[in-house]
Amino acid sequence: MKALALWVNRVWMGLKTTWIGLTITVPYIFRRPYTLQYPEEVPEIPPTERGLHVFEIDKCIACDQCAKICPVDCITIEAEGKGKTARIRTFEIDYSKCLFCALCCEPCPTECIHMGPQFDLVGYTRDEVIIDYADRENPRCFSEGEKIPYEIAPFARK
Amino acid sequence: MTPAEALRSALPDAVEEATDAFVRVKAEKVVEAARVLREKCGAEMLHQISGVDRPPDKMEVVYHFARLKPAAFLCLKVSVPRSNPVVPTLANEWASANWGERETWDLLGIRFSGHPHPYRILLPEDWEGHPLRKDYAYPVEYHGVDCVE
Amino acid sequence: MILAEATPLSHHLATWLAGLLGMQPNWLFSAVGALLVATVILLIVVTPVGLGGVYLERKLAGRMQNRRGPNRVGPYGLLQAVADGVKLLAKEDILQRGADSPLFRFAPYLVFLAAFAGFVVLPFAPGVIAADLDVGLFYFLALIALETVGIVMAGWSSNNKWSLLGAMREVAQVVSYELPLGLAAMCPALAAGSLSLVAITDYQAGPIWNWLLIRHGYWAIAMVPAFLLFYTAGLAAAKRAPFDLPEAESELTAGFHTEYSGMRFGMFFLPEYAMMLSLSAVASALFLGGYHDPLGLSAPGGAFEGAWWWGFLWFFLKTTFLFLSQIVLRWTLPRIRIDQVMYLCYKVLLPIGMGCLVLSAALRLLG
Amino acid sequence: MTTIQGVRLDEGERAAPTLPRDILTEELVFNMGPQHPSTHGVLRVVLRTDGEVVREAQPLIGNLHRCCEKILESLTYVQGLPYVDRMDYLGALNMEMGLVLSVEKAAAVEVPKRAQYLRVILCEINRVISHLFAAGQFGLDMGAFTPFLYMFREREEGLTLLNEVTGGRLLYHYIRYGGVTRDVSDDWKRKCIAWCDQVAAHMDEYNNLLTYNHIFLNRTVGVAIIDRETALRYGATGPILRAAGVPRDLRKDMPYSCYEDFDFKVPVGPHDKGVVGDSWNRHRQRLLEIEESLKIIRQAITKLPAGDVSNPKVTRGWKAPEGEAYVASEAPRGEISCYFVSDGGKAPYRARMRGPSFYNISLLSETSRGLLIGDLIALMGSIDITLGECDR
Repeated sequence: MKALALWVNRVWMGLKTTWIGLTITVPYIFRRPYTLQYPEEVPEIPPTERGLHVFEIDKCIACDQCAKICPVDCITIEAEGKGKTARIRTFEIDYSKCLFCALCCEPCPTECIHMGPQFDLVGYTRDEVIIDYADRENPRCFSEGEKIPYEIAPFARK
Repeated sequence: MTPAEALRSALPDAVEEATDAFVRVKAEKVVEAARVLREKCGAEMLHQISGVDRPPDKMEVVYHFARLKPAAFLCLKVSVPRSNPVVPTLANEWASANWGERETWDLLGIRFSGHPHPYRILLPEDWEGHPLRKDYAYPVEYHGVDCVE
Repeated sequence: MILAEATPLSHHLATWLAGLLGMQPNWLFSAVGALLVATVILLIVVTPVGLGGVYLERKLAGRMQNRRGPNRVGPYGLLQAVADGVKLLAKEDILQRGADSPLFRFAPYLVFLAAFAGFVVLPFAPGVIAADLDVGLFYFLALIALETVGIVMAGWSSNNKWSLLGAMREVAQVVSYELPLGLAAMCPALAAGSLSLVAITDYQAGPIWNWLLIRHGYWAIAMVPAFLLFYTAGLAAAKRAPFDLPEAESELTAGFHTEYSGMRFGMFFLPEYAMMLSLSAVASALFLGGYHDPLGLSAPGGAFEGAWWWGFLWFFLKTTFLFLSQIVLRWTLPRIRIDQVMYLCYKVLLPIGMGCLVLSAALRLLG
Repeated sequence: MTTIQGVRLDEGERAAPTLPRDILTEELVFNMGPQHPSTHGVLRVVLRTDGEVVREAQPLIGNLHRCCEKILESLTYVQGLPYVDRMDYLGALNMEMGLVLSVEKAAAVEVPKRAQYLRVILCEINRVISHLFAAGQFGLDMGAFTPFLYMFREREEGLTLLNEVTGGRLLYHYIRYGGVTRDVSDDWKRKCIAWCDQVAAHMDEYNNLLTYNHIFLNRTVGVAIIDRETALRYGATGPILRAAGVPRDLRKDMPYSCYEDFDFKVPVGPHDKGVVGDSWNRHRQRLLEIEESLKIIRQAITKLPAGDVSNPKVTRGWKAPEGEAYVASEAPRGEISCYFVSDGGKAPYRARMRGPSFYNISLLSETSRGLLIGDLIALMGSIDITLGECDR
């Protein structure tokens, strides 16, 4: 008798919890989806985002601090001249190595390198993700007087 | 009872050095010392086994035992010569020592005598050398893959 | 000539063909005619069923999970399933080393055939049925067993242990669940006194209280459990969650079709929806009055007696409802473990099924 | 010692404890993983089964090994930190805590109170996110897809919160020696409280849909029991140990980073269903811990003291003085600890990281004997490993 009661209880619980589950999932059919339509709708990127770098080329004095602190050595800098008059020739970041740790932004004495809001970068070869920031055509390379079109939050500690 | 007191009274000839932070015992007595810690000091869990390479002539194995109540870590150290680093295994009493010791062998090359399964665990079986040794030379190539940049 | 009798359309086609060539219609022409009809049916039935099923499943699953589901290819993503089909066609057909080539290649066709052959006996509307077999219900249940053979072939010939395990689960599960499925299907057959799906459907003609599920009120005590039983066992026979053990992806990677790629995989993928749909259709024919509407307009003497579109509408509505409920259930429940599947079959469903059968026999005698 | 496909297996128990031995069948050897959907990464388990019954399961790890410890030894202090994130990519902030606490203790670095509170808030958010992921993943292993995505919805919001403070969604690089990198705004605090309410409001949904579902209960209750002794013997920590009935939570037992300021409970198994240490209790343990973590977050936000968020003495070229320390902290998957040795050089002399998953997964071999394959999935899912931290 006890076994029968247990059996009935199991069948009943099976049906009941299935019903409870349905009352949760079925109403969702009529609710608004939560997801974004990615390429058209982009989530709001906070100013703290550590995305692809943003570089202010005319501020850079080629001091090599960012390249030195980089844990993966993904920054290559070549410059003409020395000291405060140095002019940058190449500033390459190899994004196949980059950790996006933002350590390069911290020691910069002139605050010329930042982490920007762009988070996607694609290429068919590894060479395509090595990006030269000394190239003024680069959309993330800003000359003097150009305004950076997005907000970039500073670090609490410099 | 602190680990130092317990070990000094139970195994007076095994203790080499005893401070508040750790007790250093002779390598061949480590199983007995661990047993004392479990019985006298309530070390119920072997929390971590670490190997430290101390060139030129020493290697250390550091055992951290966990006591549940009141919570504390008890530290046992063993020094072995770098030329022949062998320590008796704890794997027969603490199952967590099994993998911990395998990892220590794998990365530091310290052998654990009596271990039931003394093989590499993280690196491939045919890997040469033990990476965490201070004099480790990076391989030039591995199975035809160039490893040097 | 049997073919010609079963499908009059193919008979006409055979005569026409023979006339075209100036010959007497013989068995060869009948066979060609039947093949042509089968091809047309494949094109107009299988494609919408399979693709529509896939689309509905993905869309509904998406919405249940607070997602959008397919929405890129075509309006509301309607062409997504078509795009997937094209993709599957274009993919490489891999025959891995060690596979038993003839079995491996033939298995998907057998499964496909078994799943879609069930459509032959489905009474879509008054007079719209491929073949009104006297043993229609029996034929349908037999086809479910045939599908198992195909899946065992696939699992064995793949030379993959996960596939083998999936195939073994399939055998254990489907063979077991044929018992409760058969028992549950017996109840309406007993009530109507026939194994023909058309006869059973027409037995339920008239207003809603003539439907077997709640026939005259008192039949409900036998028929409601029998219906739930048929539905549950049907889920298991169609390998739908929570009974998707043979392909349980978190346990067996993909079960019996792990090694299949390209269109051969598609041949396993589409029959699942065909099976769901035909089971829903049979369930609605057995218990929910098939193509009869709840007001009795399609009953003899009603306003829409014999109107095929009216019958088809109601058949379609009932079947779709059951079909969608299977999808909803899949995305709500976790998977049952294999021994519990067996427990459920032999210790829960089988006793209930026997009880239902005895009860409906008693009701038949008394009522 | 049997060798199968180049893998040496221990001689396990030949006879499964649960089956009658009058039917002798051939045993199958399965390679579960590294590409199996339920191994949560690149774990490889070699199974010897009798049909569906697992005779022996040998986990083989190392596919994700990067020798994190060697990297830490060869980089400077600040450079090493982003690598620790990559150990447990689902609980990255807690991994940072593991290293940073040891180094700070060895070097006696003071951490401002506000930074400690911020660490607590963000680590707890990270824990909630990680537990949501684990519980959802467990549901997925059991064949329930939908609760997984519901949990991901809340996880997504939590990631956005972390992103706003740290700048990363998965790998944060937020906790530094002597503090944290960024302060939080009042607006963020409000959003954080709102998120806590949102997660708390959805707990019933998860429980009704998954935890108390009859099928789920049947799959997990009494399955793959890890009892107190086994858990302690294997060094298993975290939810596994607590579900086995051991009230050990380092946040309570050895408070670090101001955890003693907060009022929270340590849920201990057995919970309202099942037996102590079974798969269901481990799952329930995580959901209960989420609720406790939410309590901590709320308290920490209301009590958040004013002040600096980093110690100005710790500069970029900072070196720890000679010394050593062993500090453990409570990560989502168990106790992360670091045995840190410094010789005063510019890099740590030795930083031995304890990956909780490493010890948790070593249980598998013993616990899985006699289980069905479906139960083995329940065991692996409820242990909840991250291979990044297991292989380091």
